[in-house]
Amino acid sequence: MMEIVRMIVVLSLITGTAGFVLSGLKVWTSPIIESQVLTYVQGPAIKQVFSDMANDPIADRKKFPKPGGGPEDQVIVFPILKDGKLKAVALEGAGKGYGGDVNVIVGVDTSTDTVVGISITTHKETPGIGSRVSEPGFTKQFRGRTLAQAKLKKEGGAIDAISGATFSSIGASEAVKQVTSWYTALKDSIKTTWQ
Amino acid sequence: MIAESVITLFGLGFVSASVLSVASRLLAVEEDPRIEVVTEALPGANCGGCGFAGCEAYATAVLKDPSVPPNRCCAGGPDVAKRVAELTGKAAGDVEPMVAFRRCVKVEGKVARKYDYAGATTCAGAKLLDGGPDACRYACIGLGDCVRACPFDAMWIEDGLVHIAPAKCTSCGTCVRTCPNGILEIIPRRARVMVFCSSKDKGKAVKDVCEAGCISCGACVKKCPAKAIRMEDDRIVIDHKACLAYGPSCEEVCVKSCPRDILRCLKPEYIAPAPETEPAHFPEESHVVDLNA
Amino acid sequence: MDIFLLFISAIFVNNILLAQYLGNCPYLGCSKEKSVAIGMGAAVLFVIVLATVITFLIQKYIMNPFHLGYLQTIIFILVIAALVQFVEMFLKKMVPPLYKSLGIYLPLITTNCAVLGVAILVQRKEFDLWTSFLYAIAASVGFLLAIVLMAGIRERFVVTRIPRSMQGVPSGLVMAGIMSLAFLAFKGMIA
Amino acid sequence: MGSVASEFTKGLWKEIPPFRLVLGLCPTLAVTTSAENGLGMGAAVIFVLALSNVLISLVRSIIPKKVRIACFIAIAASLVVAVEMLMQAFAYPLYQQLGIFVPLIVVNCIILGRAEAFAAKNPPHLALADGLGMGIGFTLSLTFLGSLREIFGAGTWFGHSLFGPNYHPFSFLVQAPGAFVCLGIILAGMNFLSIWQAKRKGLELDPNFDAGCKGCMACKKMDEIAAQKRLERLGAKA
Repeated sequence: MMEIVRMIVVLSLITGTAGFVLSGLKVWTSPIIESQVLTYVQGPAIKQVFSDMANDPIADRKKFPKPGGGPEDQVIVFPILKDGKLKAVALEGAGKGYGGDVNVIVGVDTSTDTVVGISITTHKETPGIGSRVSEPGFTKQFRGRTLAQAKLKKEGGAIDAISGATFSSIGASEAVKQVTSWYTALKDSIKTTWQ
Repeated sequence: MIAESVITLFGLGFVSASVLSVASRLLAVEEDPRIEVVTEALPGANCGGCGFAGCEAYATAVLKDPSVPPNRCCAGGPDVAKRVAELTGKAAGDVEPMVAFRRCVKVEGKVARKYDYAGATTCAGAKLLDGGPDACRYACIGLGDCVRACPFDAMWIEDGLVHIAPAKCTSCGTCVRTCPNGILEIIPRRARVMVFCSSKDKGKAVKDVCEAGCISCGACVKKCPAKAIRMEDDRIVIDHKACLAYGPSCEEVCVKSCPRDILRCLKPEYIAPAPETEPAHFPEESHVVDLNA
Repeated sequence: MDIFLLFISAIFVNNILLAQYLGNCPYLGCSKEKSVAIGMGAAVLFVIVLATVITFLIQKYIMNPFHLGYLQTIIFILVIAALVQFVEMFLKKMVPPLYKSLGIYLPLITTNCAVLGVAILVQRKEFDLWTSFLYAIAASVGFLLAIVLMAGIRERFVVTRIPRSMQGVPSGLVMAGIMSLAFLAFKGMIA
Repeated sequence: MGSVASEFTKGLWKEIPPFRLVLGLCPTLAVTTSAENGLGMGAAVIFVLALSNVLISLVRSIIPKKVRIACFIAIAASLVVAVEMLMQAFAYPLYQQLGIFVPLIVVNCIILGRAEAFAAKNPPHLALADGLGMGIGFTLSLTFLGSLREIFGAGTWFGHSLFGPNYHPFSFLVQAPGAFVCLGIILAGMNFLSIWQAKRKGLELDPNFDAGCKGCMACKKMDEIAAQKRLERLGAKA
C-alpha cells in the first residue's frame, strides 16, 4: 500500500511541478510567440499586398472588439501608414473552403474604401486544384474593387470563380466578405485610432 | 491559466498513477511460482537446444507436461538435469537416450544434379533456387546450415554430405529444425534399423533422380513381423518402440527385403551411448554410420 | 470517395514510415522475422487507433475549453504511456491469447513515435473525430504494410552474401530507401 | 564509472548517436533535408537531453521502480514543451520547418535510452556530461548528414549556393528515399572503419559492433522476441 501511495504522490508531484513551470514559461513567451507568428505568417502576406510600406504594420497592430462577436473576441487590424498618416489597413478573414478554412489577408484603402489587394496566408485545399486560389490569376481580380464588388459574380460581385475549384473560390470570397463587413463596422474607430 | 495548467497536469499524473496502481493490483496474473524457480535453475541462454522457445518455455512445459523429460537442457548438462528433476519430481534417468540421424545417402554420383550452385553458401539459400541444386528435393544439400546451427560442434560436411559425431550429439534437435529439406531425425540410440532416405516421391520419380533412394515398394512394411514399419506420404516411418519391443528374433527381415539397400542395420558404435570422456580425436570409422557397410 | 482517397493517401502516398519517417526504430528492429513484424504491426494498429481517439476527446473536451493547447505534447504522451501500460495489464488478465500474440509488443510501443505522431497529426490537420479515427486506421495499416513487406525482404537477407559492414542496420536502411523510392511512385496517383 | 571528461567525449565519437548507437532515427531521417534544420534539431535535443539527464539523476532515488518510465517521460515531455515554446518565440521559421518533429523529441529513444542506461544510475555531474556529449554528438551527426544531403541534393549549404546556377542538384537525396540510403551508407562506412581498425591493430572485432540500438531497451526486447518467434516457427516445422 505504501508503495502505491508513493507512486501516486511522486508522479503527481512531478507532473504538477511541470504544469507550474510550463504555465509560467507560457505566460512569459506567449506575447513573443504571437508577434513571431504574425511576422512569419501574416507579415509576408501583408508585404505582398502593399509593396511599399513606410512602417511595420505588425508592430503597429491594434486589437479591436470583433463586430457581432462575444466580449472576448477580437480582430487584429494592421495599419499601413505614410508620413504618420493612415493610408490603408490590412485584416485577416477566414472562409470555409473545400478542405478547411481559407485564411486571407485583405488590404483596404481607408480613403477610397476600395480593396488594395488580397493574399492567402493559409489554406488546406487540394494541391493543384483548390490551391490555385493562392495564385495571382485569382487574387489579382480583387485589386481596386469596391467593397460591394469584392465577391463572386454569382453573388452579384465582379470576381470570376476558378473553374473546377468552386468551393475554394467561395472560401476565399467568404473570407474577403468577412473582412469587408468587419471593416465597415470598425471604420470609424479605426480612423480615430490612427487619424 | 497557471492554476488550470497545474491542476490539469497534477490531475493527469494522479489519475494515471492511481489507475495503473489499482489496475496492477486487480489485474495481477497469478503464475505458477515454480516456473520462475525452474527458469532460474536453467542457464538462461535461451539457446533453444531443448526444442522449446527459450528457457522459460521449457520450464513451463516441463512443469505442466508430464511427458517432457527434465534432462532436455543441453547447455546445462547433467547438473541442471538433476536440479530440474528435483524441482519437478521427475526421474532424470528414465529417458531414452537419443541421437540425431541423417536420412540420406547422397554421395558423389548417386543423385543427379540440376545445376551448379554458386550462390550464398547456405542450404536455405540454395533451396530458394528451384528447390536446390540436386534433382532430389529431399537430398542433403551439403552446405552446412545444420553444422553452423549445431551448438555442440557435433556435425561436419564431407563430400557434400553432412556427418554426425554421435559422441558429441546431445539430441537437442537444433539441426532437425534447421535443415530446409527435413532429412535429419532424432532416433533412439538403441535403434536397430533405420532407413537412409527421406524422399516423399513415388518410386519412378525417385529412380529418375537417385540411384540409391527408397522407391516406396513397401516390401519392408509387409515383411516386418512387429508391424513397426509403415508408409507415410511414400516415406518409410519406423516405430522404434515397437521394433525394440519385438527384439532381434526377426533377424532384420526388413533389411534383407529391401531391393534398394536403403534400410540398414545401424552399427553398434553409432547406437551405443556416448562415452563418458570424449576422445581427443574421434576415429574415422566410428563416428559416422558407415554407408558402405 | 473521400474515405477511399484518405486511405490511399495515408497507406501509399504519405506512408507514415516511408514518407513521413515515423516509427523507424521498430521498423528496423522488428523486421527480421515476418511473424514478429505482423505482431508488431497489429499491436501498433491497435494502440494508434485507441490512442488517437482518446487523445482527440481529451483535446476537444479538456484542453480546448481551458486553453491548454500548449501542453499537448506532455498530456498526450502521458495519456499514451498510461494507456499502453493499462492495456497490457488488461490483456494479460482478461484476454490471454490476445496478450500472447499482441501484448508482448506493447511495452515497446510507448516510445514509438508513430503513435504520438498520428495523435498530433490529426490535431494539426484539424480532422473531426470520425476522420481522425479513419486516418488512424489508414496510417497504421500503412505501417503494417511497410513493416511486413520489409520483413519479407529481410528474411531473404539471411541467405544472401552481404558485405560485413553492410550487414544489419545499414542494409535495412538502404532497403527501406529502395522501398520508399517504390512508394514514391504512388504520388502520381494523387496529383 | 569514468571521469566527467570521458563521459563527455564518448558521445562525440566512440558512442556517437545515431551513427554508433543507432538511436533516434526518425528525426535523423526526417529533418536532415538541410544542414540548418539538422543543427536546429540537434540544439533542441541537446537542451532536452542534458536537462532531462540532470533532472532524472537528481530525483533518481525517490522514483519508485514501477512508475520509473512514466516519470522519465513526464520530465522529458515537460522539457520538450519548454523547447517548443522557446523555439516558437525565438526561432519561429525553424519551428515551422521542423514541424511535428519538435514534439516528437519526447519519444526519441535517445532521451529515454540515456535516462534508463545512464542518468538513472549516475550522479548529476556525470549525467550532465553524458547528456551534453551525446547531445553534441547527435547534433554533429545531424548537421553532417544534413550538410551532405543539402550540398548534393540542393547545391547549397546553410542556404548559400555552392556550385552556381549550372549545378543540377541530385534531388533524390533531399527526398525520403535519399534519407534512408544516405544514412545506411554512412552506417556501413562506420562499420567498415571499425572492421578496418580492428584488422590493422590485429584485434578481435567486437562481435556486437553493429548490434544497433544498444542503449534502447525496446530494441533489446524486440531482438529477444524475434529470436523466440524464430524458435517457435522452427519448432513448429519440426
